[in-house]
Amino acid sequence: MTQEIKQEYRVLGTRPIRHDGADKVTGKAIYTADVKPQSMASGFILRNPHAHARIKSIDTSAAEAMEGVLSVMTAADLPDVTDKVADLGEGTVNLSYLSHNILARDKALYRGHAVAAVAAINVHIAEEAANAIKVEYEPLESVTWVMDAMKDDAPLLHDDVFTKSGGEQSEQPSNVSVHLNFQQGDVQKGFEEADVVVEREFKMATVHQGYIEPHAVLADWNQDGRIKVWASTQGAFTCRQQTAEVLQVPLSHVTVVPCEIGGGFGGKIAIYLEPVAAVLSRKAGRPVQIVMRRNDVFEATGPTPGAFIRVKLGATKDGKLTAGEAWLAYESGAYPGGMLGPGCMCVFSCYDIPNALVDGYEVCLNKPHIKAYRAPGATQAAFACESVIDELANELGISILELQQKNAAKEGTRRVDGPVYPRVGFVECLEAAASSDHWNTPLEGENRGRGLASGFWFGCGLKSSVVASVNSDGTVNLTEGSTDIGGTRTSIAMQMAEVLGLESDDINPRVVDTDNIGYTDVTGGSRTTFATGMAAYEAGRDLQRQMTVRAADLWECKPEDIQITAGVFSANGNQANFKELATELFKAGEPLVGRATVAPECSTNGFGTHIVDVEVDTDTGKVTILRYTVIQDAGKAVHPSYVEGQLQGGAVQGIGWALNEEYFFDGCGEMRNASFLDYRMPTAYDLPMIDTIIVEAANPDHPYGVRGVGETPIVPPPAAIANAIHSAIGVRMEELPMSPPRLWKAIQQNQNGG
Amino acid sequence: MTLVFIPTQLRQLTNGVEQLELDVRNVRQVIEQLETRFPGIKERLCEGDELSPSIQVCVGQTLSSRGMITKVAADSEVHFLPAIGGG
Amino acid sequence: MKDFEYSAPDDLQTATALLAEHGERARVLAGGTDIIVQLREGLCSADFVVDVKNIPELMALDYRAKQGLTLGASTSCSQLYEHPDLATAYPALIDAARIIGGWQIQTRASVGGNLCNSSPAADTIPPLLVHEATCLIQGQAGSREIPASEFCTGPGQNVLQPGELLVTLQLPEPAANSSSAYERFIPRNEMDIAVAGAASWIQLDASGQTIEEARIALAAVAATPVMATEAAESLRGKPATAESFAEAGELAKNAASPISDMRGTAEYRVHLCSVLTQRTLARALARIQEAGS
Amino acid sequence: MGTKQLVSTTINGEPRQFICEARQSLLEVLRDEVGLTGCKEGCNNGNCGACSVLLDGQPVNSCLVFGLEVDGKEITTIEGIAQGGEFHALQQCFLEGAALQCGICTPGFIVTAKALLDENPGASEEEIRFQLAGNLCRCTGYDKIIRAVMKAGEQMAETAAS
Repeated sequence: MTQEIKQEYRVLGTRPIRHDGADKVTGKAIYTADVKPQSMASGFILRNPHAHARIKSIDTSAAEAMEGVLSVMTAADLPDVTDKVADLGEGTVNLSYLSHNILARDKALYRGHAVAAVAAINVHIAEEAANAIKVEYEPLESVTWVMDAMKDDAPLLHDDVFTKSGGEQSEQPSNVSVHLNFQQGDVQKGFEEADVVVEREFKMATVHQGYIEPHAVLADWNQDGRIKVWASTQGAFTCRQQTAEVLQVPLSHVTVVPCEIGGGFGGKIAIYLEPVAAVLSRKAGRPVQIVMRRNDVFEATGPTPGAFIRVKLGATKDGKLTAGEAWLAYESGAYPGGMLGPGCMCVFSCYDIPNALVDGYEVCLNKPHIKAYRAPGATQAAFACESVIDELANELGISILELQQKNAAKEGTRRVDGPVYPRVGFVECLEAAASSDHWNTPLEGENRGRGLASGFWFGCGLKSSVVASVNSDGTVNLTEGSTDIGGTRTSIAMQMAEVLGLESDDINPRVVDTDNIGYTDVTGGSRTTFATGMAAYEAGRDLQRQMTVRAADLWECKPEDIQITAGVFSANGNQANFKELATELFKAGEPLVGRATVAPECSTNGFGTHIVDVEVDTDTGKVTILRYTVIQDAGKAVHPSYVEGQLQGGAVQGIGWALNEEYFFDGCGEMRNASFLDYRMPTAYDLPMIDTIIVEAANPDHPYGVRGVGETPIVPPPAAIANAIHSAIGVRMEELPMSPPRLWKAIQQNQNGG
Repeated sequence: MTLVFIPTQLRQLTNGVEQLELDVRNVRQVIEQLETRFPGIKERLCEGDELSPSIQVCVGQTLSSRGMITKVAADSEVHFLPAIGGG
Repeated sequence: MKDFEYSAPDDLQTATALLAEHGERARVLAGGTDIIVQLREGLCSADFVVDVKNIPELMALDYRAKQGLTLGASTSCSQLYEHPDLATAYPALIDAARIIGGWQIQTRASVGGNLCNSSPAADTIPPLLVHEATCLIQGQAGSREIPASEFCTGPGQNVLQPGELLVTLQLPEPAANSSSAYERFIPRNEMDIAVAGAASWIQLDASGQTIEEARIALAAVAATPVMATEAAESLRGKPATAESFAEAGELAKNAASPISDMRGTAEYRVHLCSVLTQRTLARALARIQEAGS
Repeated sequence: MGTKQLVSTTINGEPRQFICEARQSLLEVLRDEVGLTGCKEGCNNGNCGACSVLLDGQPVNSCLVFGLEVDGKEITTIEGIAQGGEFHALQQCFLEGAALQCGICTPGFIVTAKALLDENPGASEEEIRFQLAGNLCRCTGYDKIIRAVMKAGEQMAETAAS
């Protein structure tokens, strides 16, 4: 179901078959691990087995001596890069942390931290050789829970990390790398005005992005010093920059070929393998491929932060929020640099709260370095805030939907971190929820309950480049730099087709390597259909401008006399659609090539509301999802099927996060469930169909009103499900995941009045 | 005049002043004028002569990637926010 | 993974000879769904792998009323549940075969392999126990038979000596008026290892009201799958009612001595013994009643 | 280094021979020796189904089969699903139903779903969800995949009937 935007479109809103579809359903699509040049060698990485350890010595001689081994490396083979901070568009990265994470130097900071690597004629020999490398460790005390890592006596990960608080730095080194604080209005006064105040504390386990394709790379370091890298990356240019910076070579010496990518969700922006494969290749004199093992993907990449959050909200009898207070502690893993900022900015982002205080801490501990995961930091914050909103609604005796409608953020609402929202679609989402079939269908049966929760993600713009080459028949080859993870070739091509009056199929979109297109930021931040789509629109307008000038000669009129309506050019009796005019112009004169670069500097502000029905097996604590509806403002939904796909996929990742997914550490800081067997992502048999309602509140910052949609859908599910569990059995879950053992325990305590 | 919002954590430098109006054309002028009024505030917002990489400047609803040279209109708001990345 | 020699003999003699020759350094390959993962992850190693899927005896699937089931140790779970008669004769075993891994696992994994892997959480072992399966073991010296209940000796450990091979499992024809069921608890609905599992078999008297005999076996709550004898005996002569089942469920907890790990706490597992025992008893009863009606 | 052995098999209807080491999985052999990279490595221990192929018509995780085991057997991979220049109904329905996003799990789903629909084109949503539980997808939430398989089943039933 789609609530229609006023303006009529010819291509936008239709559901053409994606351009790369045929390759992907026939097994022809080439992912990084599928690129296998004849001379290729295989790499394998040796990883640290301790949660925290000093590396005293590494002896690679036995590995080097083995038959079939071509090269061996350690961190000593990487340049010692300084603390320079590189801007990756989507956030920044400290290069020394990046380098030390790729190969540990003096200290290994988490189990799975890479310490050495081998290239051999096949992966089995590389593995045997890696296991023959002798590493002498001095195990150190470790810490894997954020609140423990904040204690004064906690094992210190870095003696050169200090607490940065508003640009000021602590005297003593600390695991706490960042302290943030936002205040708006007078919180104390706000709570005094409240008739009802609810305060709760929440714990959240570390979770992983869980993309099905493991990290993979093929690197070829030529004798001339030029490096070609085939990568599974969300951003070829970001990958190129990180690789070049870590290896200290000029950007022009590195070419990154973005292969088809098997999922990313934020976890394939930072690099892990590229410099290692490159150096192994330089030493071996041939291309080297590394494919990460699944357990290494869990133990050494991603994940997204475990957290502790306390939220306090106050409201008047008539349901108006008067004050909010939040205290957040987010882990950043082995190095500083995590998701605290967005967590703090999102915790109250759905509501108009006149008086608010947010206090946040980012903490290093012995886990892999935290990475973005779909609306990074927002899901944790929403779990806390939306659970308290639900409690508040219960106290006030009104429905959570009504409470949200009374306080929903809208155009002009000032967020606690300061900025004021432009036109946003949250109110429309809540209206759509209120009038949805799901919300209006009574739920019957024992131990069943309905929950609702909302969520927000900024969505960003950043930089994109496209080039449009017109063929002699008026079809267009569209060259772009945005890796296509979920059908963006098509959603971008459709925007060009719309402006030019062509069909989606008339456009031939190609994602090319870093030598063949202008700089383009990552496929992430919900930006690709929005920003690269905007570039495609602008490139189309560029073509129309050029064609107008040349049509003026053809039609013996002034360029400004030529009208373009629905892609059709017309002037003093002459008329030609794009194909006709392009064919005509091709016969005489220069070929037509359009181009555009954009850098929209705005958030696309995506709001969503989820409704879920659950049934709880009170004997076992197991939750079954009976029905699920995702409502989200997409701005103009370019390709509704793929918008629905984003909504459904994000919701199901959120369901997994809510119910079963977690990093399970034993007492020694060892992850005990680093496999798809025990890290329990939902299977098809765990779920119902996921219904979607697309709200279309046009984005004022895009020519077609498009908003980013990819991230918001993961934000509401854990809270929505917690609220549903509460309505089913009266038990408030304050810890994620709400796994059967945990829920069963809570049920027991509830029964014992505990 | 441009309305400049002081980040909460810098308000001890401004004696609690939360926002103030400045006559400025770009972010560099914002920071220079803040520094003359509230000495020490620049080093909290900048690394050398550039904005700190952990900070993103927001003018009205625009999250600028242009740092110090970001233009600010007379009627606009200026905020200094934590830099964020998405998935 | 370290390389090894591979052989797929088509008769028992050759197989047992190879196993005897390579002793501790040899591994048997049936469906491979456990052994290949263990070799790859270095949990075990081998210089010689004997693929036993070409040996007729190990691929047997022979059910005759009155005589019971002869199940080749390498016969896959999917062959088992695709057999027309077995769901009525040995429902607990079919319940288990249907839920091991996913479909791609079930087409390869075998009940014999599941037994030889000797995981405490093995889904097919409790059904083998309640159906009183016997293991036929072949060594070079000769063969021996032992009850399935005595096969496992600890996590990943069993009575097989180097050079010995599990050939078939013999399941007696089930008594009249009896049925069984297996259920495990997992957080997902598929693709999981049992947090706890229970198989129950009951036989009713002619009246169809009273329990004559019962057997209950549990998975993932001790070092090996275990019989809950006390619980089973409590049912003898009792009415087949929820009350009797609840009492048996409580007693089943006494058979459990679980550990806490990433799949569940000891406390939770003990609790699940009662839940799953009651549910499988009720299901077995329902199956008898369906057959009767 | 391991000694290699010759294996004779039939892949997608054509007789194929390859040599491999005992430790090489069918997945490795198909991708590295035979050059069929359509089956993907997602976990390499049988938990994701991305490497699913049909072995004598039955779905298996090719990462849990040794290359040497398939001597004399028939293998169908994603590359063998489309026939005579035509998409299989499943492939058409996956495309029309937008039942893929990143596409890495798609070959495994299509291969496994084919085995299911060949047996039972009328499979219910419940049956399809159960039989496909061994195939993980992280992008789609499964909704569109299940619908595509149901639609393909209907089409196959119709073609069979006509």
